[in-house]
Amino acid sequence: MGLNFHLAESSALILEGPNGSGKSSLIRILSGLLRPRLGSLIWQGQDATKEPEIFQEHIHYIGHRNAIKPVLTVQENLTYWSGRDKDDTHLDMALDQFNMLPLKNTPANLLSSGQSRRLALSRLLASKRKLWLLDEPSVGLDVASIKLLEQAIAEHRSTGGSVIFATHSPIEVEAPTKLNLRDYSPLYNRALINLDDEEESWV
Amino acid sequence: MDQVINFFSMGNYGAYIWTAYSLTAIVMLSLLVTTLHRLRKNQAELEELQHLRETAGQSNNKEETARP
Amino acid sequence: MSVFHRFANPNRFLKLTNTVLPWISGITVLSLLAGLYMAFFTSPPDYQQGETVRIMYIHVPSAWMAMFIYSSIAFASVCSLIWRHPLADLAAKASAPIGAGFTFLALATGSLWGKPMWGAWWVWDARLTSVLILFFLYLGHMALMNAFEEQERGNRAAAVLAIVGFVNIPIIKFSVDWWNTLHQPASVMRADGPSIDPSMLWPLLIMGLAFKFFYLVVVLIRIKSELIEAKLRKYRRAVVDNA
Amino acid sequence: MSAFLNIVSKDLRLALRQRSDLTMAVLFFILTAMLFPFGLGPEPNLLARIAPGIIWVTALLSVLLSLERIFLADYEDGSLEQLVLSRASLEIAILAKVLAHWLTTGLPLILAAPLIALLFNMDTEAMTILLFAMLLGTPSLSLIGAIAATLTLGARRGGVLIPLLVLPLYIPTLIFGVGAIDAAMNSLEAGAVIANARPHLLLLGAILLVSLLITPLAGAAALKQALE
Repeated sequence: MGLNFHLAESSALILEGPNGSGKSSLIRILSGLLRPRLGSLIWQGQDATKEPEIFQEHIHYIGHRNAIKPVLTVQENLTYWSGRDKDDTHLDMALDQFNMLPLKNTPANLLSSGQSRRLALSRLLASKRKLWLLDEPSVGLDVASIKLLEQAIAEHRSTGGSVIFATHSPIEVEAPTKLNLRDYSPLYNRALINLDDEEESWV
Repeated sequence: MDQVINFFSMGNYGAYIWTAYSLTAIVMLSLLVTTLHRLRKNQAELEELQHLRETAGQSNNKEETARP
Repeated sequence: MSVFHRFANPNRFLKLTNTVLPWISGITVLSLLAGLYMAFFTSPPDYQQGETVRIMYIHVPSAWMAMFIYSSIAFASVCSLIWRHPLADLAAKASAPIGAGFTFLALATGSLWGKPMWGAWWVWDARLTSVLILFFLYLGHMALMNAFEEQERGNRAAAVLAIVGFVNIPIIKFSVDWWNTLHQPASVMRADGPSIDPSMLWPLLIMGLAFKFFYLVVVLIRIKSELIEAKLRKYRRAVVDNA
Repeated sequence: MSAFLNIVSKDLRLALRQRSDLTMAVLFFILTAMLFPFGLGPEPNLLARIAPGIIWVTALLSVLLSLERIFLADYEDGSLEQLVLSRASLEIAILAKVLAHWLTTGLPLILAAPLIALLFNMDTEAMTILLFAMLLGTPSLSLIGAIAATLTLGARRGGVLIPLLVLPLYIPTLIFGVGAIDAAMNSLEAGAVIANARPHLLLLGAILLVSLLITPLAGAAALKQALE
């Protein structure tokens, strides 16, 4: 009901909205982790609502948690999720983009929260997927690191990739589409509550 | 009288048989009673809430009154 | 899927429940009275087991119900996981305590029957052990269902557990055939027809019917209660959201 | 296949780096088993008689202790989300994690079992059967336990729930595991040892096959719903 959008190649979609308006849920639905109660996901003309596997190999999702193992080194953490060989030069390039190369052999439990976030983000570059789904990517990042992220997004789009992200702090990208979820959430839009009431729902 | 005593002694197995039957009665009755009790409680609560909602709708002041 | 949902919408379900409840309650009471009368007055004592055979009229139906309700939960769980129909979750949730109750009764009455017959309250044979496992499966199912902040997650997890635990049902059913045990083999539900005298078979069947209708009555009331609770939760949430 | 090995090697590496995880189960196993001679008295015949039961029960409890760690850390740090989204099929991933768990828990228990068998005066023939039975039985313990571990992710008091869910399902493994050794110990002729233990071992194998079939399916369903 209401919310409907599509994303072309090389574009960027920014999800905005107050706390609890459903940004994280929408990103999780788009990644296929969460099954939508209503509505559908179309990936390149194919209905993928029931089989998110169709597109999951083309996306990279980064949620609130970084999926970093504290006892492994930075490089080992990155290697594992990239599916590449540990000597692959792509890995070093990915680390370099986020200024993590000097920390390559540091155990991840010594990283600060900003460094951990950068390590999680460098996975984006190591695994080369078409669509990035980022949930609050800039949490814990300093101004310089946000710049690095913006650069990475720009480069990704220049090679035909797309990105969808939810954020509260400004991240500068060229010609973004913006979507404010405040208007679509029953929490903030009184009209939707009444609609929901009239429908006969089980739970 | 003897017949009654005979019946309850169940060939000297009365203790086992009557315990089994009363245990069954207790379990089944308590299932039924707790179920009915919960239904009554929920029904009462629902009526109360619905009543509150109606009055709240009339005074156009949902936030203040609808809080249980 | 949406057609299915609309067909079984909660109001229609409640209406249907309210019309059938008086009838099935009546059947329960009547069959229970008839069954008890026959169990105590018209059925003869067993030539081997004497009067203790009267425990059979509650023990065997309880055991039937223990397995029947578990199978129903497993079936509802499959529906819940595949079609995500909320009624299936509610039915599973409402059934579990009743099933646990009957499993307990099967064990307890069996124990009370076993003491005079075998001379022991409990023997560790295959049938008894597998029913004991069933009892713990019920408890685990109930605990898992209530272990999550979100009811829906509890429902899903419990559904998976119920399906996994279903492997136990055929083990219970056939344990008396597969292993030599003290427990006597099935005498009613067998391929070549019941091996038990009609004067005992009838009260047994009628008690079985009474127990089944009792389950139906209680489960319908519980589902009704759950539906109201869901509605209450929704209202409360609306209040929080509005604030 | 590469995804499978990748997961196994990562979990093994994690376990080796956190050595306490690795040694805890074995230490618990040995220490608990050693309590029984103190509780029951040091009479050699009695100990030999009850050794199979004690070894199996303590092994089962040791496995139980380690079940939570199969998925909980991955669930909490977000690795599980990445695993679901990664190219590998979830069923394969679960089998890989179970294999890693068995290699770090079940296998050390099997290696430690002869030590306890010696302390309890078991003869060599019974000991051989014990090892065979454990080789067939402990993988089932890891597999069945993994289902409970996935089901309780994110639950309140998940650690308490796991034993409640898992112990009833462990009972058949325990029965046939002990049965195999008992049958071996009770056989009068030397040649009959294997023949007597065979049906029990076959049933242990059947349990292993069934759990190999069920765990990936149930685990994948449970993991998906845990992340919703």
